[in-house]
Amino acid sequence: MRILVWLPLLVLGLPFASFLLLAVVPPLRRTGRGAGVISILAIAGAFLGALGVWTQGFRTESRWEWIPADGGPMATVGILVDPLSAAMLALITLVSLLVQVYSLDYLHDEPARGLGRYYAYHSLFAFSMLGLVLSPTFLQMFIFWELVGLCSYLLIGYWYDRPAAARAAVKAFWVTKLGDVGFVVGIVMLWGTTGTFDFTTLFAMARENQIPAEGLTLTLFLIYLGAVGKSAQFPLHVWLPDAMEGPTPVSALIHAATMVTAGVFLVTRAQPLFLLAPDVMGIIAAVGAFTALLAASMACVETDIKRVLAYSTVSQLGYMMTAAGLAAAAAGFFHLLTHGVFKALLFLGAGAVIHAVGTNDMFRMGGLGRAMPQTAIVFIVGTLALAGVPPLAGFFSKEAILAGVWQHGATTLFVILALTAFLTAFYMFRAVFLVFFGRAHAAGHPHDAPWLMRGPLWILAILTVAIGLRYAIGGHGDDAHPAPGWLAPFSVVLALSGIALAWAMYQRGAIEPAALSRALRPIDFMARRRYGLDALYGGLYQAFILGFSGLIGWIDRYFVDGILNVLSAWTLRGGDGLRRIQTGRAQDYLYGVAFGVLLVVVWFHWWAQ
Amino acid sequence: MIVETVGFAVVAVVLLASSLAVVLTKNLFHAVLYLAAALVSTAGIFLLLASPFLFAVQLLLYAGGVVTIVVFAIMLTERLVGERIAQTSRDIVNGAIVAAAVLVAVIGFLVQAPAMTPPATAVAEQTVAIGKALVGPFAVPLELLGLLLVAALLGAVYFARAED
Amino acid sequence: MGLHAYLTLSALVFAIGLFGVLTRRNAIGILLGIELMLNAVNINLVAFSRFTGDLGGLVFSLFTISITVAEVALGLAIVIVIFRVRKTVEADRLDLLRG
Amino acid sequence: MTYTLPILSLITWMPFIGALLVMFTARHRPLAVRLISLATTGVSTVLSVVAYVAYDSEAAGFQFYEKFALVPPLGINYELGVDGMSLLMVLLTSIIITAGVFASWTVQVRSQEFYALLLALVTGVYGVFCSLDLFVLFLFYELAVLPMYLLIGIWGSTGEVRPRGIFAWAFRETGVGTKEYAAMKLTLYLLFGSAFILVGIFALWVEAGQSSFSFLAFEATSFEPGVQRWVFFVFYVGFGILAGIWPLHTWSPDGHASAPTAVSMLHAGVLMKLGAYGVVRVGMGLLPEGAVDLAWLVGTIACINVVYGALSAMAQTDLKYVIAYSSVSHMGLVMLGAATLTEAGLNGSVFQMFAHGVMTGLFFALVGLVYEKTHSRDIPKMGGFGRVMPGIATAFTIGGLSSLGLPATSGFVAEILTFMGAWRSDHRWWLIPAVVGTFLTAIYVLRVVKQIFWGPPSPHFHHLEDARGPEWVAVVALTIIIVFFGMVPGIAIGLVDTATVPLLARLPLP
Repeated sequence: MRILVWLPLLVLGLPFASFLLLAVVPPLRRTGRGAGVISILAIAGAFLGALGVWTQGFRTESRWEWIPADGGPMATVGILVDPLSAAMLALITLVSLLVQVYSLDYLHDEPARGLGRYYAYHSLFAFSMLGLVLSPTFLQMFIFWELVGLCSYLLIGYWYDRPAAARAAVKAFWVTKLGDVGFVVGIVMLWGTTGTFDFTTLFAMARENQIPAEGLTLTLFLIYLGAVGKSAQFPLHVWLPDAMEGPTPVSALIHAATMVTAGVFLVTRAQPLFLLAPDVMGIIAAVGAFTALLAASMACVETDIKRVLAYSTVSQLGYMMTAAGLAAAAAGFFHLLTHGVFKALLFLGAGAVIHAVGTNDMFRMGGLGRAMPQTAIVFIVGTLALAGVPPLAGFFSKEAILAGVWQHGATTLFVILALTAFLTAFYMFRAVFLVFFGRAHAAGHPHDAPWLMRGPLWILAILTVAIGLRYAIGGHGDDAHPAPGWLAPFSVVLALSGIALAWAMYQRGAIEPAALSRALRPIDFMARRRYGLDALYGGLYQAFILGFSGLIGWIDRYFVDGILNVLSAWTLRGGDGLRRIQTGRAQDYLYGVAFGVLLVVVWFHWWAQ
Repeated sequence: MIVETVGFAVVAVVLLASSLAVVLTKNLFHAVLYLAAALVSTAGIFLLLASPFLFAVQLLLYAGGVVTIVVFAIMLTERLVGERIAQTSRDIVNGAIVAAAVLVAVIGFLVQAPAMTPPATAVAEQTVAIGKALVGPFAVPLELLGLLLVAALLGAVYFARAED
Repeated sequence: MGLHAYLTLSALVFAIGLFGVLTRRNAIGILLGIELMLNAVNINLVAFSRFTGDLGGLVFSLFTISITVAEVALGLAIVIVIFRVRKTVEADRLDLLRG
Repeated sequence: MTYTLPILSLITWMPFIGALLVMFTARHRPLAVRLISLATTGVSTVLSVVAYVAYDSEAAGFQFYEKFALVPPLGINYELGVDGMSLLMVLLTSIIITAGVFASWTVQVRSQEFYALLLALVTGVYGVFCSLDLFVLFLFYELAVLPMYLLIGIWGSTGEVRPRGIFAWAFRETGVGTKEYAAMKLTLYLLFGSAFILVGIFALWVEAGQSSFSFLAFEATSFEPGVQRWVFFVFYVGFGILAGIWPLHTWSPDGHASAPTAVSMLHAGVLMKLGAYGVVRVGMGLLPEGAVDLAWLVGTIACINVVYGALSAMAQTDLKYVIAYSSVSHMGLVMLGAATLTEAGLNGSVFQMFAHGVMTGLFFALVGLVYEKTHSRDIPKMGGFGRVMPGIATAFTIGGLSSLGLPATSGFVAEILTFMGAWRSDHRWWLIPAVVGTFLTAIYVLRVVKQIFWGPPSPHFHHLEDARGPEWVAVVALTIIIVFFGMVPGIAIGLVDTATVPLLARLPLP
């Protein structure tokens, strides 16, 4: 049974070995495609291992001392394998593998040097993400949490000489770091009251009500802030759309399927703790639902195809968070998995399109369905899944969430999510109609991508269908939240009406988009300006942080140090004055000696005794 | 007793007068001669204090040696300048005040000190006693003094050597 | 004659010597003042030696006399060197150390 | 416990021997100067690694003990010994000086004197970390401080500071911005501090019966609470100046910015730690009640340091000033960790000394390289260097990540331990400035990285190239150490823990 420990470790270790190899052996890295092959082989091995772990369904826990202390280790690292992490393992390795294969062609114009760097980052990311989901302690999770953030930063900034990419990378890091500040404070507070970072211990304590309730709400809220940053929840969602400056495969992997779901994973993982703080759960659900709607509304007015998908990701993450916040974490996690598959599909499909036409602007595409039929088909499959059309994967997971929300009696949230579902179907099919149908705008001769890119697309598309079919045939299997009978038709109607509206507006032309904009002017106005949040943060950053730092810097240089300089200037002036008594004439000094003698004498006469 | 008092009075007056002359006279050469007189009268004081050996040393070394050297020095500088060295004083009032203040301060100690009477007899065989002390308990200082004198000699020779 | 008489006398000589050192312009004149001061010291030493019956004072004054001789020799040598270099022995004009 | 090899003396005096050799045998032979320096510091480095490995952490306490009497009537002895804490510092010193020797490979002007002074200085640093006799410790301390004046005054570089504000006249009169000004300011500040230290040491000596300056003897003495309080304060100010406590920190940015590369590395990397080490070892170790009474002050000032330093760093446009101010900020974290008086915090503090030492050493080495290639330190003029100097860019990024406390770098371990300590201390609110400081660090570090290495290539510079030859050694070694100790912090913390736990046990905590 030792294989139980070694297999997950192998899964974790292969990408790390690949990263190490590419990082410390520059000649290997500079081969470019060779580096890619190494990385792909490693992740493929990891994928097989993860499949093994997942399908065998075994659980295991191991810990090693990381930070020693007097009475037992202060922090440990290790691995925790249970169905939750096993499923994540499978998802991460699968999407990583496909994306890395896809990238081999997508980035074939890149110089070898850059490509090697790209694959090194990818290996590091795979390692970090796997480490994150295997974490048995909050601290380890935080460690890998930051590392995936680092990879995200590096990969967004892959084209670092583009100012927009540089800006987006830094922005992503800062905004998520802001959430992580809450996370780290939260886990330190939790450690302060319980003395451990360990999930198993903490959950056991939670079961036996040994965790002091005082301050727990605040603690968990702070931990949740980490998830807000990473999973792009309102109000820290602003970094995700900008993150689309990175290469598209990166967006597919990190900013759709894996890293951004870490927040959902966190809340799911720590569900037993969050259940102790209903207030925080309420906040999670409400913020999730609000984020879902907000992001969906922004997706409706976006013209950049990748940004549409990014907003859609934010919106779907909101869905998952709502579920997690309403104690329907299983449904949220289910959606996480299915969404990971079809969103990766959508991004890669979008990547193929962008690759073919060389622009991100949907209004400059059009009619590509004929030029690249395979891409169109898989993209539409993904879109249908996202819109929640049965029998595709998305339908079931979304229905599970809606069922959970309904069961919980949160009617307002249910309405918001239903509206979001409608908008989702609308904006996704808006994209489909604009890109694949209608009149062709693109110059040149766009055509389907080469097989290295097409292959992953097809695999993901097939998976999307297969998962859906499995649930269509096998049933939902979640008895905790039996869906009311009307829910399935209701969601289908929502989806279809969204599709219909999109068709009417962008295909048929029955409804003038501009007219609708005018009708919904305030919302349209705000959504196009991202509700002013980016401007607000930019202003706060400029005025508050930079302004304050400028002030402090000025004070330090010209006041704190200025006082010192005044003192030294006074000393210099004083010395200059005292210089005059140094006449250079021996006899004048002798007067000094004589006065000294007199002083001693006077002292003896009057003060001594 | 009377002889001693009278002797002291005479010697003291000569000493003070010649000392004042040393610091007040304009002619440097005369000043040196007055210094010689002061040194000789000091030797007389030593005699009054029953120290014939020091009397001799003072006369030979000091009055003889030092004065000779100073005279040489004056003549050297005179030769170089080619004119008589007349010396002047400055800040006489300040100097007098400070010197007087120091005098008052020292006298202030004196008036507080108890009077002492000398032992009836002075040290017998004074010269022999000093000689024994110099090679006995004071041997090391004596050697160091010798070293110092050699160093001074070399230094003086070095400084005074002809320019090349 | 009491000790006080000798000490007073030496104090007077010392003060006169100090006056000379403070007021003389010529470097040799200053040296003469110093001689007077040292002489006063010798008077003190010998007087104390006489009145306490301790031989140490005599030996000490012997040393002082010897050192004084060395000092005078060296001091005058320096004066001569200064004179060569600066063409003057006016103390007022020897102020290279002025701040 | 008898070691035939006086390993600590060898470590300490080897660089000094090197300095003598350099002075007397290597005139006009620049390569020999470097090889001698490298060999002697190499011996010290190897021996410190040996000591690090050979240290018996089961037995703990001071090991590799050496002693012989210097001035018996006053109780002054040449007494050396290290525990886990000082051993880590010795290791840090070895790392930084070896890297520094490589980093100054290209010094052209009077390289003989430069290396001799540098090596003499390092002997002082080693001596402070190894000494168990406070009088000798003080002597070493002065030896470590004084060569700085010459090193900065002769080999430094002059920056530009515009006189502004109501005190502009004073700026003009003191010559702010010149290397002479920086050297003088640094020296005067540190001597001002060492005056305090001397007073403190003599106060202890008098209070303990005027018989010994030995640390161990003082440790066995329990001083009056009143004495403890003021003497601790004196040590805090004295050593604290070297550790850059606010508002006595302003010598550090000017000094570090003006100093030549190796000196900045050594000064920010090791000498500032000397101050923090002094506060912990001498202040807290000998005056436990004073430490407990004044922890609130130490911690609060440290919090100001953290946030203030980070904000000041953000406001700078001169690359060296950014790094220098980041040192002020990080030294705040060091002091904060110590002030928490908890196991986690104190371990974090000592580990932070190590982590920051290596990191800032790396930073200054890289800034030196960039300066050497561009002859500019003006951040707004730079841009797009990542393409032409990818190696430097990578190392700088890793250093920056360690600075902002990214996991898998040693900076993270130090920071999380400090956070944990802060929350367990009597002043929980310290956690907030500490965390805010790290966030601000993320802002200014990434801003600098983005400005210098990312974006389109700057039009101001041509024909730039990456580091070459010996320059790589320092950069690569320091980078690897940062990451290695970040991933396996146990090998350092396990050792430090054996020193900090007894220290904490002596504190009269409620």
